[in-house]
Amino acid sequence: MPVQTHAVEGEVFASLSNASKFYGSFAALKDVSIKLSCGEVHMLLGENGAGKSTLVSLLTGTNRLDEGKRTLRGADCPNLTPLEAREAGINTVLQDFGLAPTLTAVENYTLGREKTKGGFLDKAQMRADMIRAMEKLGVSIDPDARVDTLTRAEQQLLEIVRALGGKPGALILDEPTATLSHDESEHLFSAVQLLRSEGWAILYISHRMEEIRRLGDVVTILRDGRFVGCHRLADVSNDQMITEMVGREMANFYPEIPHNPTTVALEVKGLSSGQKVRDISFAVRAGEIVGLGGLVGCGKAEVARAIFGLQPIDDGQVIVAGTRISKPTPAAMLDCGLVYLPQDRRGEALALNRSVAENIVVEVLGEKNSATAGFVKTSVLGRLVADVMTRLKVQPAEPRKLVQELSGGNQQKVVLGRALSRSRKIFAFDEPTAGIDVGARLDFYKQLQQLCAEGAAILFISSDLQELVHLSHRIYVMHEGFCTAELDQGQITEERVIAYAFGEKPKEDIQ
Amino acid sequence: ADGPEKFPVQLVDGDKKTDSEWTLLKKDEVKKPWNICVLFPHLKDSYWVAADYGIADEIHRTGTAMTLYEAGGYTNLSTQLSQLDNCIAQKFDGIILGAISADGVGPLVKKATDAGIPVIDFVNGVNEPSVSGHALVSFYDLAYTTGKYLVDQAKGKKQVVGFFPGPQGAGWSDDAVRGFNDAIKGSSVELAVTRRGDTGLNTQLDLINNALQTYDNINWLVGVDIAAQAAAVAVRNANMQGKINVAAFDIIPPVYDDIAAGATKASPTDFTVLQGRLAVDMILRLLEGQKLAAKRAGPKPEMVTSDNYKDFTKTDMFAPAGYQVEFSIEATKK
Amino acid sequence: MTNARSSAGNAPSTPANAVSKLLSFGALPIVLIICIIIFQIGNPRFLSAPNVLNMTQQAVYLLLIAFGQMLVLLAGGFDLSVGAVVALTSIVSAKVMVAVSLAYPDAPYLTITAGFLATMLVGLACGWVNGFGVAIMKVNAFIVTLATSSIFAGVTLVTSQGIQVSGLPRDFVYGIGSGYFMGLPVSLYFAVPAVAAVFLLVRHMRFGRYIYAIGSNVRSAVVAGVNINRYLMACYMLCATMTAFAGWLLTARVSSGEPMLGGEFPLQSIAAAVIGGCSLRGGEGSPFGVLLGVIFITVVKNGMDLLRIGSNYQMIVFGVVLVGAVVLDRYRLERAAKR
Amino acid sequence: MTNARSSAGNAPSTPANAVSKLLSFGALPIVLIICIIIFQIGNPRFLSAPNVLNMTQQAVYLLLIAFGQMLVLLAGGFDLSVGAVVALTSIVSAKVMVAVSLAYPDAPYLTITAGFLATMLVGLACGWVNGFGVAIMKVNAFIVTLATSSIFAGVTLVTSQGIQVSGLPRDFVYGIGSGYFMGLPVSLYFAVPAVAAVFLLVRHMRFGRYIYAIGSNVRSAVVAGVNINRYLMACYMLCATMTAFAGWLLTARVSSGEPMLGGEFPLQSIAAAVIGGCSLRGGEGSPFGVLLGVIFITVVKNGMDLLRIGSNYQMIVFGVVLVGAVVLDRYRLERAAKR
Ligand SMILES: Nc1ncnc2c1ncn2[C@@H]1O[C@H](COP(=O)(O)OP(=O)(O)OP(=O)(O)O)[C@@H](O)[C@H]1O
Ligand SMILES: Nc1ncnc2c1ncn2[C@@H]1O[C@H](COP(=O)(O)OP(=O)(O)OP(=O)(O)O)[C@@H](O)[C@H]1O
Ligand SMILES: [Mg+2]
Ligand SMILES: [Mg+2]
Repeated sequence: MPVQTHAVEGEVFASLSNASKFYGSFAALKDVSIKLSCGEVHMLLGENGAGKSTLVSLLTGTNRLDEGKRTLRGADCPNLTPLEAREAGINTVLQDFGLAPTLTAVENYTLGREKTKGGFLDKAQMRADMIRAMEKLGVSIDPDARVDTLTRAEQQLLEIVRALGGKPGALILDEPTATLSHDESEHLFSAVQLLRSEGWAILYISHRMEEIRRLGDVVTILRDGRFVGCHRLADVSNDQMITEMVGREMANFYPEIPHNPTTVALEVKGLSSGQKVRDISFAVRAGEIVGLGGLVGCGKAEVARAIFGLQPIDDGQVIVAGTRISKPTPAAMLDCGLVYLPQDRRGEALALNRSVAENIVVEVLGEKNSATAGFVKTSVLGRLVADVMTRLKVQPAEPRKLVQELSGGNQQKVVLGRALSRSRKIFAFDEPTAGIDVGARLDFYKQLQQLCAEGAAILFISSDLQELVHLSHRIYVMHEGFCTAELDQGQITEERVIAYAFGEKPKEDIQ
Repeated sequence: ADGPEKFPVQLVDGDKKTDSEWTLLKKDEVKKPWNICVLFPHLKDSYWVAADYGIADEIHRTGTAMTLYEAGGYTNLSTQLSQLDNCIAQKFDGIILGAISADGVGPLVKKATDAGIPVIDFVNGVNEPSVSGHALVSFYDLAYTTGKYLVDQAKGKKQVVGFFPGPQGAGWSDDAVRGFNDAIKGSSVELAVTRRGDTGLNTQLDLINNALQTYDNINWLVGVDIAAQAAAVAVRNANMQGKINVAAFDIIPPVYDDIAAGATKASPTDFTVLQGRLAVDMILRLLEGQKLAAKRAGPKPEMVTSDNYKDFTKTDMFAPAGYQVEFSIEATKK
Repeated sequence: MTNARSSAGNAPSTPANAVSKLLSFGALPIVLIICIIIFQIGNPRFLSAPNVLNMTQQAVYLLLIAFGQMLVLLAGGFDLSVGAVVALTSIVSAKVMVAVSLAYPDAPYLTITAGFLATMLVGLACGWVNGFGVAIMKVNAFIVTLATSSIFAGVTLVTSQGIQVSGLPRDFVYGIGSGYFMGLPVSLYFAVPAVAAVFLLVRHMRFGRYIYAIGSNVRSAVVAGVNINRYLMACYMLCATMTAFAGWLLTARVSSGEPMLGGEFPLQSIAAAVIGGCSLRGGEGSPFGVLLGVIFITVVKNGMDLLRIGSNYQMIVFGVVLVGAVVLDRYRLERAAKR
Repeated sequence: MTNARSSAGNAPSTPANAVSKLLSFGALPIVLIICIIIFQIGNPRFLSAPNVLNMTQQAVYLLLIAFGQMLVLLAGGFDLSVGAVVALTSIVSAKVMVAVSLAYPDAPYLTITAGFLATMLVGLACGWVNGFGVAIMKVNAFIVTLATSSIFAGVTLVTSQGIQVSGLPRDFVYGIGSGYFMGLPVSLYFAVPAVAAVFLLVRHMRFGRYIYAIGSNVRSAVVAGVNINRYLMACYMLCATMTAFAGWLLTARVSSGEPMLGGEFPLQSIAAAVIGGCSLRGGEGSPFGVLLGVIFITVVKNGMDLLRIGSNYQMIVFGVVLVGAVVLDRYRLERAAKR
């Protein structure tokens, strides 16, 4: 395929016209057109399952175009392969990462564009390249670490670094900030702005309105696989976008959650675990939401994992409803009424080649009334699945669909559904809203509100600062494994959380 | 320790076979505690257990030493070559070789004989001319005997045979096919099907059952020991006793029992145990510097039938009940 | 998956529905029917009662073992030791039965019961060893079962000295091994309850749900509070017990304890399960599919014999048919997805 | 991991560094050394020159095949057909050599070259068939290679009628098969370049990166623009070619074309690779580890023979050692991860 090598500002870099993609008889995309222009950040907005990732897959050549036309740098290319797309300068950060887990970071960074000298790999050169690219984005990842030992956030950063290191042209970001915290996101934003000024064409997918507003030049909105509208961001309000996206008006975003704490449900004293959790103490009472904040890799995820028994505890105590649990295991913690929702949905939360229904009920199966003499009560479980799926609006509403065929956000809803499938006393949510759309987010917040009102204790771990600040009654902030602050309701501000997350003291607290 | 002092053998020279007697060395005729390496294709069935018994008992009797290696099956030629190499490297005095392949072991047999280690070809046949002697009864002869027995029994009436000679590619099995075919050539015995397959009992049973479904005029089932054992079971299961006869071309205890019970008509025996004794005797004679009566010799095969089965000494054919396989024997001689 | 369907109760049982249900198992039923037609044309005796009984009898043992193998495959494992377990059971149960019948010559049922108990013990013990290696020591299932298959074979040879064990009670050999009851092989009556139990376990019980979850994604099963080790252990023990049971029935069929029994089963049982839709990556497959896989292998082997194809050519044909069946299956599934 | 580390050039080569480098390969080197010490004590001839040469000669064939198998395993596949490829090569190359040497009796090198070319052709063809089934037809590698192994064995038997092919040229049999050059087996000189080539391919060339990526996560490779089918094809073809090459050298050693050669290789080569750290899920393993695995298997088998352990007990011991080696390896790796 003949491609030009350098772009001109304003020129259309890539486009789809009247594109359709079918899975069986189901149209994931129907008659959608989009134009990516050089030097422009193009936002793509739509509910979960609207077809955003599918659109990306058409631009990168990983999926066949069933109908319509696709152009790249002005040339028509009906049979685009991923290699051609890459050669043409399309760089992508996928929603579900495309990293090879058993390779090292640098091997992944250079995958598909290895540098060779006389046919042999030039490893030193590639390593140097990667380090330079990381400096540009202000991140540091050990180039020799195997990817499966990196945290999800580090993997996300690696994906971004890799995309930035490709041939200049276009950058496609599918929910890049879903698990990034404030600081990393800022780096990413400045990188995006830099690339725009260098004349790259950028497609950016996000469910976070503030990002869309801040970065975008143009926005395209999809609903149910169909094109709804394309606006210059300057000409459109948030409410208008949301209305076009969900097809109805949206109420006030963060619901008011009353704070009526009663007894201590979960207490942690002097917890140390691995290298990332050091001497952490906190308590969560029934009827309140306690937030856990901090930068990527500060160990907030490990706290919940250690409590749930997914990693060994080196020191300290975990106390549930007054009883000390000496050696937590997932089964024992579930029995005490604590449920944990992991952040890595594909790795740890979902059985991808099983159905939605099976995934939702797997935890409930252990309960007495879900089986008689070992025989599963299908009718009871069937009702439960139907209930959870309507409550969370999982789309498509087919309990027998395999989870791997759902969109990323709907997979996340299944994970939420699993946690909400039976009544518990204590919930530990790690990045529960990663990748779900505004509507679903609001539904989830309402679930939280209701749980809280029913007297559940909630440990809420999130790297979405606004969400954390608005929903939590109290916040513990972590920095490099230590807890640096406990903020009560009156004290919670974004600035304070950021400052403590960096291990500093905010100005207003210095006096 | 209570084997015979001598037994009837056939000495072979080219195509010429002469009946003779083979006298085993007396204990005091063996001067040194010779250390013999014994190589078997495998040691998983009663045939090779009987061979092990014959060799081990003769080693005990003469006060010499031996170590036995088995390759784990007929497809593992490369393993057997490694074992043969190991034996040469360990400087054994002599080698008794139950070869997996008649040609395949050639170079290593040469390597051994060049190193001054005599090699006796045992049971299966080796083509390398430098081999020091052959202690074997050819499967061609055994199957030929069975074929002739069928021709006799037919008395000119048409007989239809299903033939199950074991796996293709194994030299002994190919020999048996040729022997049987040569024996029935031009007679009233005709072959309906020759079906090759692994020597697993279940595999053979399935093959035989399928053949019985396919060829309904079969009235003889002939095969290698395991196949004959399976055939007796198949005939019994199909309630065809008396209508379908079974014969084998070599014998193991279950076949013998079947002959005694009338479920199987007959099988030649190659006196596996005596063959083992013969192999040990040949190698010891060579080590003691004697000349062999013939380079190729083997016990004279005989037909075991329901009429004469009681006349055979079972320990000339099989290992005694409760025999523990011996892999390594220390010399008792100084 | 099924639970939702059965609980929904929305599909009246029309013929079209039955066809689409059949189709939901892929192209295998169709390939099977085509094979059967070809064989029947090639040899009209193929579908005669005696040959069908013959095939039934042959399929029973593979069926039991493949169902055991399926449990392990669903949980993301692999069992290469089934062949060695068959041989070990055959020798041990035969020795036990011979010993008991010598002590109590007039109590054949006591003898058979003792043999059965010995069989179950061997199965449980072998399965425990496999499960221990995989679940507790966390060694790759391939290596564990390759190693145990070497160990069990060694134990079999040490116990038997490579010699058959004969002298089994008549009731065992003639009753169970080659007996018929109401026109069907007795071994079928023995096998059906075991197979049905596995079916229920997999499709309708908590156990099945958990092993699917473990096979599909162990880490998510851990988070769901499933006791991984216990269920992995159970899978390997059930697999070995089913296999031992098959080994015992096979011992009755061949009427003696055999140290070389069962070498064909490791690859055949995995092949049957995979043809029937099990994935070697775990978490995928159904008992009905495995049943079809077993029938397929049995029918093709028997049919080729009845068509009088020479054994060398049979190997070639079998290989081609094996891949062909899986390809067609894949092809149909893909088309279904496209619709 | 290791490659980046070595390229960083930040670690001066101290003894401590060498130890930690050795340790980074797991406990296997240590287990191996312990085994060697035990065998040497048990039989002082174990480390004698003839026996070491002997082991070298034995290891050559397994080494070639295990390196081929490694390529397939790295790419997430599986090759059960290596045994059948060895037998097929043996027959075909022998027939070709016999035919050529009859036509040109005085040109042994021509004959050997013709045999070598036939070997390569057989390897490429067999590998192509396997690769076609796995990459293009997208059938599970287990089923494909099980099927092709049946097909290749059938073709071998049809071609040879089960009969050995003798009459190979002397230079082939005595030169390549059992010859020595500067004190080392000639077959070693043949094998080393092939093994080194695979090493470079895997560790220092783009090819290696791609197959690791394919085995680790196909999706990541697709997204990176890797032509999956081409590389899968290449892996299977290289594996079969390495195997055919081993089969040819083995033919020289056994001095005849053998239709039953190589039955032990499928399981042994996979076992060697897995002991050496390859994962059956793909994307993991290193050539150095596989080399260690091959040495380990060869040493243990030879050592047990030299200790005069009866083969029944050898089977048991081998099983235990196999699992033991992997367990120790896992244990050490875990400890390393904790540090
Ligand atoms: N060495 C490791 N090996 C395997 N998994 C790891 C390792 N280190 C961290 N993880 C996993 O990565 C995940 C994130 O860890 P991390 O400590 O970065 O969480 P965090 O501080 O909550 O950051 P974030 O949630 O923003 O990614 C956890 O699930 C953790 O178990
Ligand atoms: N492999 C597949 N098979 C069948 N249906 C699929 C498959 N992949 C995606 N779909 C369907 O296509 C639709 C669009 O999915 P897509 O991933 O493009 O959504 P999305 O807009 O990216 O959503 P999200 O915000 O949740 O990531 C969804 O309804 C999904 O169920
Ligand atoms: Mg998406
Ligand atoms: Mg986290």
